[in-house]
Amino acid sequence: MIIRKHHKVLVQGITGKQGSFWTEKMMACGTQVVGGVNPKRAGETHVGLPVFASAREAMAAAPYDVAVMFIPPAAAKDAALDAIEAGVKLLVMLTEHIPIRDVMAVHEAARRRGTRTVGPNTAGLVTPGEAFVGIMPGHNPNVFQPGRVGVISRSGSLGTLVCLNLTRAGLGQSAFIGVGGDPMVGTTTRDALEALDRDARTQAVALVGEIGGVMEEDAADYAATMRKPVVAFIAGRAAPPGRKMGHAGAIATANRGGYASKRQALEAAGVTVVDTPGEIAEACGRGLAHGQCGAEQGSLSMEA
Amino acid sequence: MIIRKHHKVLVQGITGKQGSFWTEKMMACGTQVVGGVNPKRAGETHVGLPVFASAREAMAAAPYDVAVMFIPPAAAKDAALDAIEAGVKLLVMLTEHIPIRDVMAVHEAARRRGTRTVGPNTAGLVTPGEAFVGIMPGHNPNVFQPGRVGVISRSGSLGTLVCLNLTRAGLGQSAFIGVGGDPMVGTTTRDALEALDRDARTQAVALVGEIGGVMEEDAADYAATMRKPVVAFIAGRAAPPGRKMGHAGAIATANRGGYASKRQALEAAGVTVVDTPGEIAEACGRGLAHGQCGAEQGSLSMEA
Amino acid sequence: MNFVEHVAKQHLLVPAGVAVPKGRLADSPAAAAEAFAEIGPCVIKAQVPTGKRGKAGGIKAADSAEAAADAARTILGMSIAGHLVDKLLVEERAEIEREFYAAVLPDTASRSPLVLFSSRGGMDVEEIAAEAPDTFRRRPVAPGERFGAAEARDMLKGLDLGGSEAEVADILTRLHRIFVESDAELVEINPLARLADGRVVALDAKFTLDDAAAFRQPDLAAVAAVENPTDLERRGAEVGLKFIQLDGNVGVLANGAGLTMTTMDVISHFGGRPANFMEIGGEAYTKSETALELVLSNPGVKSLVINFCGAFARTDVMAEGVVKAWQALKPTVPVFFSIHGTGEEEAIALVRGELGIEPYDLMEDAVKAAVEAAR
Amino acid sequence: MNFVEHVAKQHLLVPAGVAVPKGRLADSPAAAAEAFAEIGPCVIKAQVPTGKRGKAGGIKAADSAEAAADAARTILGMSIAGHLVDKLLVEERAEIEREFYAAVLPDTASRSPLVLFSSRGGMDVEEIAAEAPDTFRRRPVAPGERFGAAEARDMLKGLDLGGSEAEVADILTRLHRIFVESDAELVEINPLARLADGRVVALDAKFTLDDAAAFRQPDLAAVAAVENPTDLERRGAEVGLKFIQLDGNVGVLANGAGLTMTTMDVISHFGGRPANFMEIGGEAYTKSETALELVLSNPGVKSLVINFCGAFARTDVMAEGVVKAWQALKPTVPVFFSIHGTGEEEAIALVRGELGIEPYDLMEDAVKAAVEAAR
Repeated sequence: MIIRKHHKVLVQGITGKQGSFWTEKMMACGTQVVGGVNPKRAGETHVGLPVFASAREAMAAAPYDVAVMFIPPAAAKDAALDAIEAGVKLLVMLTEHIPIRDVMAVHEAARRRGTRTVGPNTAGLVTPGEAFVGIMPGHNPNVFQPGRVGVISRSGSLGTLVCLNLTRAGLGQSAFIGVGGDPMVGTTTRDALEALDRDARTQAVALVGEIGGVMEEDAADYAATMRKPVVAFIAGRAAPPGRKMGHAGAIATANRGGYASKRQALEAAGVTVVDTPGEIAEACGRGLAHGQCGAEQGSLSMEA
Repeated sequence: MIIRKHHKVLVQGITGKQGSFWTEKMMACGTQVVGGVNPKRAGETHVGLPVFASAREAMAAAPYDVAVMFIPPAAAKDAALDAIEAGVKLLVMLTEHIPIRDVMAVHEAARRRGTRTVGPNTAGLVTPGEAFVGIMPGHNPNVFQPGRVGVISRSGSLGTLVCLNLTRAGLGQSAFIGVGGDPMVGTTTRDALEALDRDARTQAVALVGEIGGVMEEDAADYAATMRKPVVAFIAGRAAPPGRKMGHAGAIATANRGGYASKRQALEAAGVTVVDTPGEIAEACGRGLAHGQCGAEQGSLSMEA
Repeated sequence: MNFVEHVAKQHLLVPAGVAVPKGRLADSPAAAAEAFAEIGPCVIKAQVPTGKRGKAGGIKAADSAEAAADAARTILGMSIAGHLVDKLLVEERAEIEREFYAAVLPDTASRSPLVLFSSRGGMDVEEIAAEAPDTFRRRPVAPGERFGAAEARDMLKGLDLGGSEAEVADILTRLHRIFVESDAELVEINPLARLADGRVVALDAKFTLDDAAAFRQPDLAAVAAVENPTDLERRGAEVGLKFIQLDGNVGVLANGAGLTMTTMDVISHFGGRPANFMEIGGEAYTKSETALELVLSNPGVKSLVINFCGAFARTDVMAEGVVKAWQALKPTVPVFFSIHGTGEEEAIALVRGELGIEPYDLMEDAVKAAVEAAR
Repeated sequence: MNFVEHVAKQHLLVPAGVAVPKGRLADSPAAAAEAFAEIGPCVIKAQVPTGKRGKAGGIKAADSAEAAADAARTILGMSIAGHLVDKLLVEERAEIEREFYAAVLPDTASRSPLVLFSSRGGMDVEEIAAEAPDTFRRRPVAPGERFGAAEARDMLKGLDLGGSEAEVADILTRLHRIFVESDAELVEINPLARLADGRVVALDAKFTLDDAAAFRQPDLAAVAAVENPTDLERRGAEVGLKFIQLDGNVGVLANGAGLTMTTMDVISHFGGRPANFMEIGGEAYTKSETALELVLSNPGVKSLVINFCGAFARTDVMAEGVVKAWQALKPTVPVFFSIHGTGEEEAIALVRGELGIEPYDLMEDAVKAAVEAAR
């Protein structure tokens, strides 16, 4: 789930306000967008791209690897299944508030077909200097610069902050993977960590987690096996226990899922856990200086 | 409290959005506006009128009979006291949500000085073909036409509806008196009824009441003594008991103040109480046809 | 959206074939006594969409009509977790032999519905998992995967259900179906009881609708809204609109308290029943869009009267808000306008042009048409 | 705005010189037992801003520390008329000889404050007026008119107060002063009790602030807001903003749940206490104006961090909302910005131009400054 320059991208819901806006941003960043979908406007050209009636039709006319969905919740399931059946390799679901039943149905279809899903409720994927899909400021050079640190984040805004800090520190990013704020996402923090571990250009990982769920704990098990340095920041230390903090998945519970549990699991796995996002870049820099970089051990296969 | 062509009017808060808008409407209807007040813009000209620092200063420079307040709640008391001390005869308070303590202080000052107050929270006064002050569509000929029926209303919107119906029925209005939606108003329904009874041009009265408070019951006592026909409509028959219906004063209670109490009191006083506002005009027409008109018994004194 | 017990039972469990005890709703001590006469020894339970009713004193047993009336008197008017108790479920007091726990909820790890069961019920699922893990079974069922009697029995293997394995397995399959078909976020029976007479019945029931799916569960959403009438009122209050929800079917949007009350009166006069009071007088006249959304959120609304008589309130501004809300919500209820006063030319032109609706000249005619349409 | 009993007593009656029984607040069974140790035989009363607490089971007597703890256990966590009980007033159990009624409220007929008194208290004023009209006195006091001890005694003439005429008259004058000076819509003592030892004390107290006058009673408004913390949260929920009010003093406005939590964490990290959580991520980023109003309505806020990191959320749109709210509310708390990401140039220019504030480059520095300012 690292987005690449050579990936061909389809935008579902391209004609909407957000779809149009972000498609232009993606293209300005070098993303190869091959077209979009809107059944009602099939055959038209929008932001300079062909509009197709479905992801399946698009696949025949203009093959693509990645589909990104600017689709409202009620229509999200059908759009996702359309892309999965079309044979997309990587499906990026930006939509928030998709009914749970639909989310489960999409994940199940993706599992059967072997499709990698990212999200729902993800801010997308960015590989500075190559491409980006989603709703991140991928086009803002203050935030994103080609570099050495892979970033994983459940939150778009917090991910942006961390990338900004890495850019200022001169480290830049090898890739940004937004895993999404929903409780039931297709690509977990652990999945993203594995991908960055395999990625040759990634020399360190910044893991930006949040309280709620157990994705950080699960990722810690894998982090323990890694040679690349991993630095983590977990949001929600000061959150009052037992209250939902916006993201449906972020409920601090007594045992797993809370701040202490995540920090403990990550530190036990040898991950450096910092107290403020501002410390991430510095800690990454220290990790890189220690020369623990596994740049040569990764594969360059298509991770999606 | 019948507004007349010969009345000279001061607009307090003339430079505000509403003050400006309605001042122009008032003047378009023939109202003699002599100027306005805004301490910060004293000496300027606004909508073609001189702006004074205070109602007292204005009285010296451009004497007036009536002051109408486009003043926010927190400043309403000072503006009202200014006008009362200036010696205004009639003070029209459009402002809603004036603190109760301030309302009581204003009424007390007015009582001592002999000033007639209308409102707070009144939509104003209209005498079609002569003048209007307030926030009624006095400038709309579909609604207001010179005629024979005096209208009393606690509500601006409902008063507008009734005037509209009277105009369509060819009866028009001799005067409209908005007594206001607040529980503690300076001019009561009974006061308005007395004024219309004395007014030579008023041949019938349409009394538009609402549940809550006892102003309609009090007015009934006076209506019993009148020779002019009075037709009443009381809003709130279908209102669920015990719940506040917008106007602070409109709480239906078990005994006095409820729909039944008001209707009973008015019918006992010989008032025709109708079931829909659409029936008011017809009932007024019938009352006028019966020749019960007291056109000659009124006085033409300054009622304010 | 949490459902109250009797709604979960009557609208979800019973249609799906899950047995519940005999029960009747009561909203007064007299009704509770009457229900006792029909049902006999009973449990009287506050119907509020929240747990911990027992702790709050909202559940009482009664062995006589007098006791039932007394219990009702005590419980009615209580407020439990912010919900005023105005309805009771009077339910037969079942002779319980065993209590089980059963639920279905979405599972993050498997990304599938998860069926939960324990042969020990009556306590929180966390307590069960902690204190009696041996009695606890979890089975994810992937979307599209079969979860029939065989799968359910397989899941129950090794648990002592006192001979009720078949009934329990059957209930689990039904619960799973409810979860999937009704877009639940949670469906739970706790306790699920085996009675002395061998029946297995749901003594309590919890159902939480996935709010994100409410758009395609209009019946359930409507039921839930009716059961929580004050929610809309609260929403109104919070945006500065005085909204009072009533049990009629003709929605009302008018400017000014007086005109609104009058519109309600005229609806009653013509034999209709107003569905709400809504105040958008004074400065609030600019909020007609939000106001209309609230009025239309009332599931009882079958037709709508929009009655504007502009004095201070500009009918053109109000009409703009109405058109905006109408185009966003695309409601299917018929609407009848009457528009007069300040700004009427623009307002009428807008309604005519954007909604293709011709306002009535007389509000009485608009109301009559709306009352007719709501029948 | 209704005040809870102990606030009405401590913030209004006591400063005005009206005696109240000895009492202590408790928020746990242990605290209630402790209070008993200090006070002795006591009454334990739920502190919620509503009447009918007794009927709802929110008032209990206790004769031992254990009984006090038990009573506290029962009452805490109850919900009375929508208010969760999280605070109790443990008050000495006075030996009551006589109960009176006293109140001041605005009178429509006289357009003046009206002083009400009855030599029979403990029941509703409507009941008193209906059942014991002889014991009932009403006296309007025109604004500016004197209402001193002589006038109060004159009003009490003919009533048997068992020798407490002077004390009661004194209390009435104080009550009248509270009404006028504190912009009351109602101030009521019922019962006002004459104790066996001759003292006349307010056993209960009701105070309703005139909402229209809240702007000039900031202390009272703040007290009331603190006492009803969930009101703001409810307001947030109703406009689609997830707002959680905390007891810190550094207000937080950031976009996205993750960034917001992080901002709170960094506040804690630097030794400060966040005053709220507020979610304006996703589509809600356009609601920054309302969001800021809510954050600033929290009376605990002593300084404010505004931390925007725009991805989907455009910082320029959020900054516009902030500027609008700031210009409308003119708050006096110091504010510290950090703005990055989508739309940052326009956002920073706007904040600089309209508010004359230079955003910090690092959020850590903005937070540090805010924590410092809140001290």
